[in-house]
Amino acid sequence: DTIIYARPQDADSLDAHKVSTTISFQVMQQVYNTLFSLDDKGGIHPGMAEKWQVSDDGLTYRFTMRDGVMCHDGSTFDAAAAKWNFDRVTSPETASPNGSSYGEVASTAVEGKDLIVTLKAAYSPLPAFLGGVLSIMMCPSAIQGEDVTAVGTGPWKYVSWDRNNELVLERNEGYKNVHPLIKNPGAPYMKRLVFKTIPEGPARMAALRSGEATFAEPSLADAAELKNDPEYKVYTAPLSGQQAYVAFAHKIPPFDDPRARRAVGYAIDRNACVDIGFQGLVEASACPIAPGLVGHDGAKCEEWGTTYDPDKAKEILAELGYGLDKPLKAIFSVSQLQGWDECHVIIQQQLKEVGIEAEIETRQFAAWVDHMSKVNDMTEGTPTIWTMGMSGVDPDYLVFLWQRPGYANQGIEDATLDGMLREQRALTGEARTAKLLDIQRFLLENGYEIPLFSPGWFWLSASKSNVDGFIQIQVAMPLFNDVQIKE
Amino acid sequence: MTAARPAAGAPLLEVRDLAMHFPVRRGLLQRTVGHVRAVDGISFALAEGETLGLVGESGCGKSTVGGLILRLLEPTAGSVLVRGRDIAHLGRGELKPFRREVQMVFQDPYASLDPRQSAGAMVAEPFAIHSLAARGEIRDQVARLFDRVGLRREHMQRYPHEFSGGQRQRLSIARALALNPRLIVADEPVSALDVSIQAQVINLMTTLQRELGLAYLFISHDIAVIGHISQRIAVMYLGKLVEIAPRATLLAGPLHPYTEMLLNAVPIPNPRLKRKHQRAVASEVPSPLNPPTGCRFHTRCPLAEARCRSAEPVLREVRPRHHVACHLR
Amino acid sequence: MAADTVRPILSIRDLRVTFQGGLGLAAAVDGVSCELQRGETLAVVGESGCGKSVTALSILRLIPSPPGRIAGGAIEFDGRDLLALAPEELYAVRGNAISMIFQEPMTSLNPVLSIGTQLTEGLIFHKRLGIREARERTVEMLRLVQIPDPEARLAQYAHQLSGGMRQRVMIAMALACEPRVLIADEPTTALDVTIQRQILDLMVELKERLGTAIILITHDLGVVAEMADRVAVMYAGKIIEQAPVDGLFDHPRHPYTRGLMAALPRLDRLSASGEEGRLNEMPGLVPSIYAMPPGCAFAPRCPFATSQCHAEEPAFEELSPGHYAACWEAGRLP
Amino acid sequence: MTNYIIRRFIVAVAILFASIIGVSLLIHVVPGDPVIMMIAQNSNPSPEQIENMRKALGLDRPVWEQTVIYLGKVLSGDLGRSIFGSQSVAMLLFDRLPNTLALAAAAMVIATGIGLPLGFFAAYRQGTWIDSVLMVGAVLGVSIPQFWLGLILLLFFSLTLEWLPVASGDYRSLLLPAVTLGVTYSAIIARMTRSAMIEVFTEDFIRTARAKGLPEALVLRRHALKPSLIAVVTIIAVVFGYLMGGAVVVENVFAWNGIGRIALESINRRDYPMIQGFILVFATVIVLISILIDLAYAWLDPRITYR
Amino acid sequence: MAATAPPYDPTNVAAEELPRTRWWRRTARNRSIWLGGVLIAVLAIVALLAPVLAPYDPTKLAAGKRLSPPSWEHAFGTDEFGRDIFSRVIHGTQLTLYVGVVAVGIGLLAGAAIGIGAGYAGGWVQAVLMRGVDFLYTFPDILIALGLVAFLGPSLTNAMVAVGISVVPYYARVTYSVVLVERNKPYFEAATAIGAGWPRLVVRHLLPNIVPPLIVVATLGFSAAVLSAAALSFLGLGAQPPAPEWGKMLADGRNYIARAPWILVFPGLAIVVTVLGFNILGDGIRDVLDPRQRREVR
Ligand SMILES: Nc1ncnc2c1ncn2[C@@H]1O[C@H](COP(=O)(O)OP(=O)(O)OP(=O)(O)O)[C@@H](O)[C@H]1O
Ligand SMILES: Nc1ncnc2c1ncn2[C@@H]1O[C@H](COP(=O)(O)OP(=O)(O)OP(=O)(O)O)[C@@H](O)[C@H]1O
Ligand SMILES: [Mg+2]
Ligand SMILES: [Mg+2]
Repeated sequence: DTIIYARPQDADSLDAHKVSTTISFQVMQQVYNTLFSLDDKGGIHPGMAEKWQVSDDGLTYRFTMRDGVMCHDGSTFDAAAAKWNFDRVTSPETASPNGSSYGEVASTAVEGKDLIVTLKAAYSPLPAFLGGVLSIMMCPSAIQGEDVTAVGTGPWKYVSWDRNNELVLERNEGYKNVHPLIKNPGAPYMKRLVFKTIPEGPARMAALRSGEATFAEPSLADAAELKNDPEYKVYTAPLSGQQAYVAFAHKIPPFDDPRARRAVGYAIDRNACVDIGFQGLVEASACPIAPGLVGHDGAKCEEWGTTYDPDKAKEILAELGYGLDKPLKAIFSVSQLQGWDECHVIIQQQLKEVGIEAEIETRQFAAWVDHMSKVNDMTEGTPTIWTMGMSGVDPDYLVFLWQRPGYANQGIEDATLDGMLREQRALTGEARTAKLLDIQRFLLENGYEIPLFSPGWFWLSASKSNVDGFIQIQVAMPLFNDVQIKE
Repeated sequence: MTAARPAAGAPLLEVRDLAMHFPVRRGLLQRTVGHVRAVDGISFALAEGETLGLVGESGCGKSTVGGLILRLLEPTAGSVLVRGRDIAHLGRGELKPFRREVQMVFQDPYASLDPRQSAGAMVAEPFAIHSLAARGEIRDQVARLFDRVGLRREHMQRYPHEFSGGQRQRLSIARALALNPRLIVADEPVSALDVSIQAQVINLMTTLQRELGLAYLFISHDIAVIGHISQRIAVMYLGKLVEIAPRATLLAGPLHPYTEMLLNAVPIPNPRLKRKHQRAVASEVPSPLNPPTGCRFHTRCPLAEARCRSAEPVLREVRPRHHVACHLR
Repeated sequence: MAADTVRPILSIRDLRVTFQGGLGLAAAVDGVSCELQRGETLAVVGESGCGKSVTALSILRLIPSPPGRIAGGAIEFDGRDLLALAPEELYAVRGNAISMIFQEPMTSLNPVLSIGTQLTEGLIFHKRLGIREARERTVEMLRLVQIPDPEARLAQYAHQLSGGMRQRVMIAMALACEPRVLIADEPTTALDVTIQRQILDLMVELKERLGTAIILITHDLGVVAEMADRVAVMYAGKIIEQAPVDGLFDHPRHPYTRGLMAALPRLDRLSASGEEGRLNEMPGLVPSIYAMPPGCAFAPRCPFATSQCHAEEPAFEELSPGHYAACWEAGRLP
Repeated sequence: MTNYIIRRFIVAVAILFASIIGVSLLIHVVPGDPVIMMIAQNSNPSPEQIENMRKALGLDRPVWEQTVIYLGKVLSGDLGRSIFGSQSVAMLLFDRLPNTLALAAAAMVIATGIGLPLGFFAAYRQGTWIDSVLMVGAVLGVSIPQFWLGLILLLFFSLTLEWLPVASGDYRSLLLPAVTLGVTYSAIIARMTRSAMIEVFTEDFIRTARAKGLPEALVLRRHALKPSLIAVVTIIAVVFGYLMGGAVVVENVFAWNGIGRIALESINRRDYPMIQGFILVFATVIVLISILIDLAYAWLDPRITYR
Repeated sequence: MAATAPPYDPTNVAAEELPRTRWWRRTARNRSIWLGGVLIAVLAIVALLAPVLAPYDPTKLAAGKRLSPPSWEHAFGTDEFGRDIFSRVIHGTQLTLYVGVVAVGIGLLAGAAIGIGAGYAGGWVQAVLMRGVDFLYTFPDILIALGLVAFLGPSLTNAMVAVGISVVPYYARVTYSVVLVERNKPYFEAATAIGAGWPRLVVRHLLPNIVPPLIVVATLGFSAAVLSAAALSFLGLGAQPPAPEWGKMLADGRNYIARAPWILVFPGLAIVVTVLGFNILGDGIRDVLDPRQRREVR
């Protein structure tokens, strides 16, 4: 009656306002809840809040709290508690990495069961974000000074934590589920949930095989094998919201020319990456917006963007004065991650076939960001191609990426694009979707982004086949409410 | 030869009030916790072509005197004058020519030869350092030196471990001779050798002296050897000179009780002369770290009186050319 | 003393010790025979490298092996062949019935064990004494060798003692089990005359008290003259002359022994005459054991050598009662 | 002696300070910063929000100022809090340090436990085929990557034999990581022991001990071992630091909960206070070990005295 | 015995020869030199002739079926991309030798220089240098590597420099202890007495006497250097994919340890053989360098 989930790293903290790493959220998702919940199409459903209303100017939101949401310490999670979360996470002192998902909050107020939030600028993705793990809400009693005690409203209660070793949760007996993707209406079936840290891949596999772990993240090597083994199940986070892509230091010639960028796009066979690099366990994805999010439209993206066509790539390159005999020399700047490494080698090979000699340069992620920030701003130097990935519960991350300066300075200095990115925030429904498609069309036609695949990180897990009911929602969050182990 | 231009009338070597106190450093910060008074104020002179024997017990400071004369050590006090010129003030450039005048044969013939250098290379080294010979001629010069000390030319290819003790000592001598010095400080050159080899080396040294007009400061603890080779003998005890006199005078009539003891202790190779000497009491040489007050010998002296414990005797000339440092003489 | 009437305590017969060197197999000791009587002091002299130490080490089977090997002969101690003993029997002899003092007092004591430990372990092992008794006995021994304040010394280490004291500790260690034979390999070479004097005195005294037979290895003829009853002269792995001490000094029969005596700088003669002169040197060197000449090994350096000497090895013959020498020309020497 | 130890400590503290200052300067010039890592995975803040986060963490100040502030805090006994999740650096490190020390100590015990006798034996049989085999073994020992040996052992003992859990986190699972680490260093120690022993075997005092009639085993154990340990201890001192460093790899393989893992993670994401704290602890251990080793010298070799 | 003895010469220990001839003879007779030399020579040839010797292009994807075990077509099997491991190992020789030799070289040279400087000069120079070594010793190699990327940028060479720097304390301490022993030996003083200046003292007298123990230490350091250079590859240091550097092949293949062990075994064996070769050769060189031909210090 215990679920043991073996992961390569441990959570940093259980303070939902202070950390934003997936590995931390995986735990917090169990202990805390969100105001809303999302279904597999991106539809917004009640969570701790029942419903919301937004003013016509899109600046004032009224959230109505659901009755009887109980914290693990017995207190009630009400509008005041929600306000406390809003206030703390958006306060500059908190230095929260998650503040951005709340939009630019001007003020908050409580009116009976309602929380009223006033924004400085329209921010239509707010309800969606409030259904995502980034906007997890803690009970105010969780924070005493600098210490965190993980008091939440979620299906699991915090028991103990031996950092870097194991984090133990037990089921919240009084839990009432409203999440649309969870079938179990009450408390989880299993009694305990233990997150165990086992850094080395083969060791995690050993733990899974020996039964020491119920779930483990296998290495790709093992996953492919397990997939064909009836004794095991492999899970691949279909709703991850993750999107991997190739992009360019687009100010350095020749990649300041859309033709050159698209040539790279034609040279790359994303299916080879998926089949060889990822052993067929992920999906090729041609859109800047990840599958499962609003605005993703695979067919349109393929039309606007590039698909594998080496001859066309060669043709364009010849136009630009490059060829197999006079290759374009470039740097392929990447950071290390399983599956991606293999993919990089494959891309390198494919580029070579059309006359681009890209030298792989691996960096530690932090150093990679720093390096790219510089390279993306340069107008001359070695042509640089790079890979990155982005995830979210809402496509609003396009702003973060492409509005200048953009993450690691990749933002494009283009007024049209900036305008579209700003506008989509004020739109809702069909209008927003259309705007998002426009943005993607712009990015693809200009070859700024060459989407590769989805998902890309923290997406793989496996269990024995007698384990049932495990699901993964947006941002690769696992849910254990329905999990049952057959004897 | 620019350095050490002879000052008129100055002896080849003069040592004045020479003292060497080794700081005893301990611990990580290497703080000085005391001094080994290895040499504690000695004076003597050595003429051109003369041999002065320096005798004394192990650890009394003989090798230290040698090191000071070659300026391998910086003295705590006093001066060493070579032809009237104080070597303490020689700068870097002047030191080299000085090295050509004074050379040393080291105490341990094996340890003082670089185990990884062939004999030829070793003897050639001084030529190279002092640019005494053109590159092509060095080999000839070395060969000539080998002849001179009685080594065969083929020996140039050998390494020190392939030589016998006597040959090693010859090698050291050849190396010292390479610079054509006027004075050789020979630090126990024969004490590691057995009698037949010892005779060979001593004979070699006397021959060289006769032929080249060398002066020797001959250090040994074997008074029989010293007696054989020296014209004058100086006796050291715990960093001090206690007696210095011409050979015959000293051997015939030692004045210092320590010299007497030393002479007495030498076994005579004649079984019929088994002497009825009094049993020596096991007495230890005091530590130079903490030498006795007064006369340093008083702890072992059969004749010691009260004043020996308090007052330090000075070296006086009690008979012509016979100096001794003892209250009782 | 009639040597042949008493059974010797130690007798070496035709001992041959070889070393496997980089240049081939060589005999460091080649057919050495000699006997040691009870209570006697036998001095062994000879040039460096002639095999004195190897002979001594062979008695206790301490030859480093490889490269050394006792290739032949017999060593009988009190009627038992030491070379045939099983390891346990050998251990019981070493340091107990026969003990040894080495040339280098500086390095022959273990620098990291206390004097007490090193002195008592032999007693504990051989005499099965308890620690307390062993310590008492040790203190007694140290007192005997005139070490001041012996109790305090037990806790000290070798480096805290002077050279003379170290050698005395070595002697105390060798004598602790009251051995019947003491082998002293150049016990005073590393020491000064004044200290040497003390050590020699001590050995004489101990010998008188305990009746120990001594093999004294040295190249100092002065020491020989003072200490020995009988002398064996070695050259190139063989004994070439053996005689009572007076006989040897009065009338050496082998040219090598003569050369040795002549080469000595002698204080007694010097101080009398006061004149300096050349020492009589023997030309040449001891032959390398890897390249032994045929015939008499000394022939290449011998002023009296004849063609016979270069071709045939001379026999070891008794020339006068108790005086043996191996020289073709012994009878004809001036 | 006390005096000496006190002086050693003063120098040690000076080195620690130098290390802290050195590492503080170093980590700030290394590309990448913690804020980037905080937002790397899921959040997408605006540039102003990023600036705010930097300010809140004090990262907007000049490097020297941050270093001085940090030093001030260290002097008042505060090692700060992790940028990621704000747990106390001191608490976490001191909580984990015993694990790493236990691992390092166990590895050292195994390394010496294997290396010493093997080196001893090889020296005793110098030049024979046994000696050669042991030398090849030593080469194998240093050439096998630790992660490889570790994984093989892990898979063998936990999957094939089912004797040990993959990650129990308790002292049962100290064995395999310690063996893994120990094997590498046992090879080095074996070689050092061998050469030290060979030198000691030629010493006169060994002959003295034999001449005393002591059985060969006793001669070796009592007379030859201790003097050769002096050389071995030197190499142990040098090896210990590398062993602490090597612990990072092995802690990962065996999920052993030591400071090595914290180090790697903190460095990867530029968790400055954590890195600084780690270096402080790591350097302290290293410096203390070298003091201990020096004291061990004095214990092994009475000729060495410190005053 | 007498019949076969050579003509007698009392001082003739060995026939006198020119030093060079003797050196060559000693070298030629040394079994370790032969064995180690042949091993290293084979490696060098493999390194140089890799394109000729390797049956496949080492970076060509899908040269064979993915993850196929050793077979006739693929002697060492194939990796996860279907690349031929045999060809990769062969092509990796040059790169790996380069990594190991340069990293060890840097550590050894810098360490020896510091050790010699400290041991020779003594006094405050010694204090400063050795405290500096202690200081360096408190930095884990990963931090040193990061600092280096910061200043020099990522590259294989910088990885080797980083590994080299991180082992400097090791070599410095070993050298220092040897130098202390040597410089207090009388031959050193004797050389001073004939007027040798410090360059000569260090180069002619100190170096030849400290090289042999360092050879031993350095040959053991080779594999450690290759493995740690590989461990740093994720920092952007070290060989970059798809370069077939052995250490990197080992590091990348670790997830296949159970499924396709040959991916790890063959590069691992290659490292072992190389280290063994260097070790044996080092032993031989040490013997040859030592005119006494003692086989003591290892
Ligand atoms: N570098 C040094 N540092 C400290 N003490 C020293 C040093 N050199 C020599 N001494 C000490 O100085 C004293 C005299 O030493 P020295 O070597 O001059 O004696 P010696 O008369 O040559 O003895 P021996 O006959 O044994 O060669 C000894 O007590 C020795 O320990
Ligand atoms: N371990 C060894 N290996 C090789 N040869 C050896 C060894 N020990 C001794 N010999 C050789 O045996 C011969 C006799 O040596 P031994 O030590 O008995 O001489 P010794 O007469 O005691 O000389 P010394 O007066 O110098 O002590 C020498 O030629 C020596 O080279
Ligand atoms: Mg001396
Ligand atoms: Mg001897």
